[in-house]
Amino acid sequence: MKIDGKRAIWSEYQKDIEEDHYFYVRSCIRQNFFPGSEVAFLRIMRDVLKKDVYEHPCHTTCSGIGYHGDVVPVDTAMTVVARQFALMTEAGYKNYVPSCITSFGLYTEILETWHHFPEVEERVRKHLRNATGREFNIPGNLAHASDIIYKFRKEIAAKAKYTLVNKETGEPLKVVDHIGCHYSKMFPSKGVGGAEYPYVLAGMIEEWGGEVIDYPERRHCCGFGFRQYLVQANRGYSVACSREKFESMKPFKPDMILTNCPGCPMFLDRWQYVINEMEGTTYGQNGEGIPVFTYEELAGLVLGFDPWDLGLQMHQINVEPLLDKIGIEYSPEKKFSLNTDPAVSKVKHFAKAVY
Amino acid sequence: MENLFELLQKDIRFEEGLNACMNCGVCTAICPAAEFYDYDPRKITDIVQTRDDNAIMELLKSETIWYCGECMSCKTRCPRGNAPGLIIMALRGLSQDLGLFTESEKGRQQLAVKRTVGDSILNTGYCVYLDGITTALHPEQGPVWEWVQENREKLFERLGGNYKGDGPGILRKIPEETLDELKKIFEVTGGLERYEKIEYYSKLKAEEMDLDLDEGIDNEYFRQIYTYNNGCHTR
Amino acid sequence: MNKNVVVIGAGVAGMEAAGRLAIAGFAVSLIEKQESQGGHLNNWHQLFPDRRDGKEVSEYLRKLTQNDRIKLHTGTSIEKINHVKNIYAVTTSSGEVLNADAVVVATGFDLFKSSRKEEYGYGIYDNVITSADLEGMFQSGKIIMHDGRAPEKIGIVHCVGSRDEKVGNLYCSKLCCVTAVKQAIELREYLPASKVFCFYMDMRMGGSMYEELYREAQEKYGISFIRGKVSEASEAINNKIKIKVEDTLVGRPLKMELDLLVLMAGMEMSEGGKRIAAVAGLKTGENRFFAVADQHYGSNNSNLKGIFLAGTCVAPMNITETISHARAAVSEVIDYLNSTEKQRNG
Amino acid sequence: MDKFGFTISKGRQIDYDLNDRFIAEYIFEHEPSFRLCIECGGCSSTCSTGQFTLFSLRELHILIKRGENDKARQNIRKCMLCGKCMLVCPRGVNTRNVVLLARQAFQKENEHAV
Repeated sequence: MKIDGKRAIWSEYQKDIEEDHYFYVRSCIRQNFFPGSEVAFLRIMRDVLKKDVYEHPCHTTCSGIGYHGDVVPVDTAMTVVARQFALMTEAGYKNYVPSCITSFGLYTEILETWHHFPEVEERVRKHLRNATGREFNIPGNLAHASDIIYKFRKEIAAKAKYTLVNKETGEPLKVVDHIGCHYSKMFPSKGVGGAEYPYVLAGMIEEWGGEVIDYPERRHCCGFGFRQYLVQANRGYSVACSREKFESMKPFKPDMILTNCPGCPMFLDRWQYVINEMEGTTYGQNGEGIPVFTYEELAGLVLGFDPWDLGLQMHQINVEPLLDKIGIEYSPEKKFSLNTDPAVSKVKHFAKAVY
Repeated sequence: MENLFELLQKDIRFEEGLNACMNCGVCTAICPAAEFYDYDPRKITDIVQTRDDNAIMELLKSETIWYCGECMSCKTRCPRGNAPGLIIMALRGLSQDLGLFTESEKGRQQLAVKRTVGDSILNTGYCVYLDGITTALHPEQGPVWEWVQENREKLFERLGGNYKGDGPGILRKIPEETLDELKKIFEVTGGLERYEKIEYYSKLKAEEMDLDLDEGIDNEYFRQIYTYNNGCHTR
Repeated sequence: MNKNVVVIGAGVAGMEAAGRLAIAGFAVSLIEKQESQGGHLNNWHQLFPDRRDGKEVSEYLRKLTQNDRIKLHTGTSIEKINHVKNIYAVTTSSGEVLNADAVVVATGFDLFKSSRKEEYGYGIYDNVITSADLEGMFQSGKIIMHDGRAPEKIGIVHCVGSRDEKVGNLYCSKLCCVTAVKQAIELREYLPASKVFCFYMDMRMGGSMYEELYREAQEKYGISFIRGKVSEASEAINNKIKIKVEDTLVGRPLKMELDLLVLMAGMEMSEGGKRIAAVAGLKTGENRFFAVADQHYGSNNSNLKGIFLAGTCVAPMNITETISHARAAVSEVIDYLNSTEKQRNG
Repeated sequence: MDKFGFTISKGRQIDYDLNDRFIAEYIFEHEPSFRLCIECGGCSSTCSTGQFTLFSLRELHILIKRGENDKARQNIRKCMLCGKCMLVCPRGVNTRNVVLLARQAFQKENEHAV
């Protein structure tokens, strides 16, 4: 592997990401499965980086899962998205930041469609007017939340308490990155690093001291496939896709998997449990599976946030062996504690605060 | 009456997705679904570009159009700039609008998607919402999810969520006025009509199959489509 | 006739044109930006379809251009081309101004930069090489993988940079299919224990004796042909290359691990040609090669009177076609100079 | 598994490296013209069996070459050995003999197994 070849490609796919004043929209899946990640995003942006991030109480799902589950027609999805843009416009923001990759893909697809077919945009404007009386501006900048963390990866590194290094051996941790399909496969130029060698997560790993592992099925889908997971009868496909990835990454002995999509970390985490139950196979070096992280969880960890404030207790795969490997301090007995700890006050105000 | 190809052409995704296919197979080679299903996006693209209405009719009734996972890996690679994934979305839309989706085992599952994700959008403002993600429907979520579900109020409080609360934040309650706006959007853009068609044709099919189908997910037809797999989807 | 002609580019087309113009009695300035003449031919070991040594053709061209009427300017590029009446003033990088009654542009082609097909990992994965790299290996007599060992299982990918909207090249480069077949045969000769697979979309064996070579590749050398465009290559932990392709004639995806993957790079308008187009005001066509006045009977004529086109600067061509095209350009130059002479006299 | 309501799907890719191509090798050895196929489909378009069933002689040839022996075995008896395919083959492949040899090879395999 020649890293210079990758660097040449990475340098060709840099995207404009704004410095400040973001309109943040949440992800359906992440709110349910990774609430700590969205809290961590706001803590990092507001407390650590002192940025202005606004969340509108009346924003909704973008309808993306319904759209890709094919029950929501394209005009409906476009108009739901147009309403989100209207909220942004009304709040006086221009920089749109979705937490979800499927949303990011849908927003990108819609903006591209409107660009090529202005009559579709006009039709959607009419729909929105008829349904809600709202008007909207197209975002000046569209960046996924992982793009934002990527942009500030050096600032985060400068304030980091930990690095992605095995504290016993001093070796960098081997990190596998998994990019959500809808991040850049549809529109390679919209993703940091493009579609074939996305750099958005690799950049964080490099900056925070880890070693990026490239394995043959790196680009393969986790297997969500919307209806392929949503309906139980189809889940054999979904788990088989993840299994293919685990088998392919196995010889590289990864310490962890880093993701930027809502579904992928959940599937890559849960399918390890299911494969173990069904076939008895355990992936990973410690006999306890390969821990899977979101980029905010990882950023939070290197910044020294408490692992249980980040919601790592909601993972099926135990994260403790990895925390020990890095040397991250944590309290084992607090993992499943539900008590309102002083720590909670740190995170609690992010539930409601609109800055 | 318009032919099926013309109906497909009305879908903007079909227009974006189909230029001209030279059957190179680059899409099928990379397609996760082609690996696990008897599915070949190349062939589907080739069939629709023939404009053969009989062949398109077969597709609309087939299992094959329901195998795609919409990851869009095909679009990255196609040397002719096609997007078989978008073509599939147009075919699925038309299959539902014409009531042909109930002809196939995989197509019938659309009612399950509608009654879970589809209804969740209008009822909660989220595609999926904690209370609906039960371990009964999702046993693969594992023991950790049982713990999450059992302790969800305290856990989300502890993690800084706003479960069912007012104002912004994680899993907040979406205001009634907002849900009304969503419903209105679905009404004027054909979203509700799509939902109604899925319900209508599924009811017909349920009668034909002699399965009980009433509201919600606790009925024979829902259970059947949600769990049944004839095991013949891989060649 | 005491006329001067400037020929730009001393590859196959430029050398042939210069040689023929000199024989016809013109004074020729042959300009080449590289340090030596010969163009891509210098890098080619054996030629298709008859497998003759490329040096033999080079030798023919070298002899042809050894003519007192030809002045060769190597290491020289063109800065400006000004047109005054019937004279072209060609300014070279050495500051010289050459007055020409006619100009022949023979700037040739560049090989497609295979790293642009990112999914094949050229420049990233150690054992992915191009057809040109392989030709270099044939010249050195050492066909080896990154670790110095001989490969046993080799894949050849057709249409890299051709017939591909993703890289902006809609056209067929025409010669990669036969190059693939030729190189596959050579690989089997150098490495008799090896297995060679060609991944193709269509076998475009349109030249004289090409189809026969294809047949020989199957019959005598046991080379496997699989119809499908390779979708991606990746590197396994043992440095082998894994590929994904659809075996389209069965309709199923196929995966395979290879020791070496060879990319058949297509042909593109050369960077030098683009520069000449800009400084001379020559038009280029949809495929970025020089636009010809008429596809059927004016393929040597540009949009400018007195500037003629020869060889692969107008479209992909093999050596036979390039030489014929260059001779046709010479014939056009002669007609043109005769007619301008008549006008002046008349 | 009952616990989850589904099993893990099996892949249907042709895994070239795992496949055994002994049938193909046997045919190459005894009928070298087998190498000459250009997969034009002339044989399957004229094939009597192919007119009435899903049998494709062209596909059968490829399956054998890829080592997809199980798939080939399922179809090898469908050919009626009429030989019309030989008349149309532009490369002069002895297609009929290819089928006969494939059957022989499968037969030998069975004997070995016994």
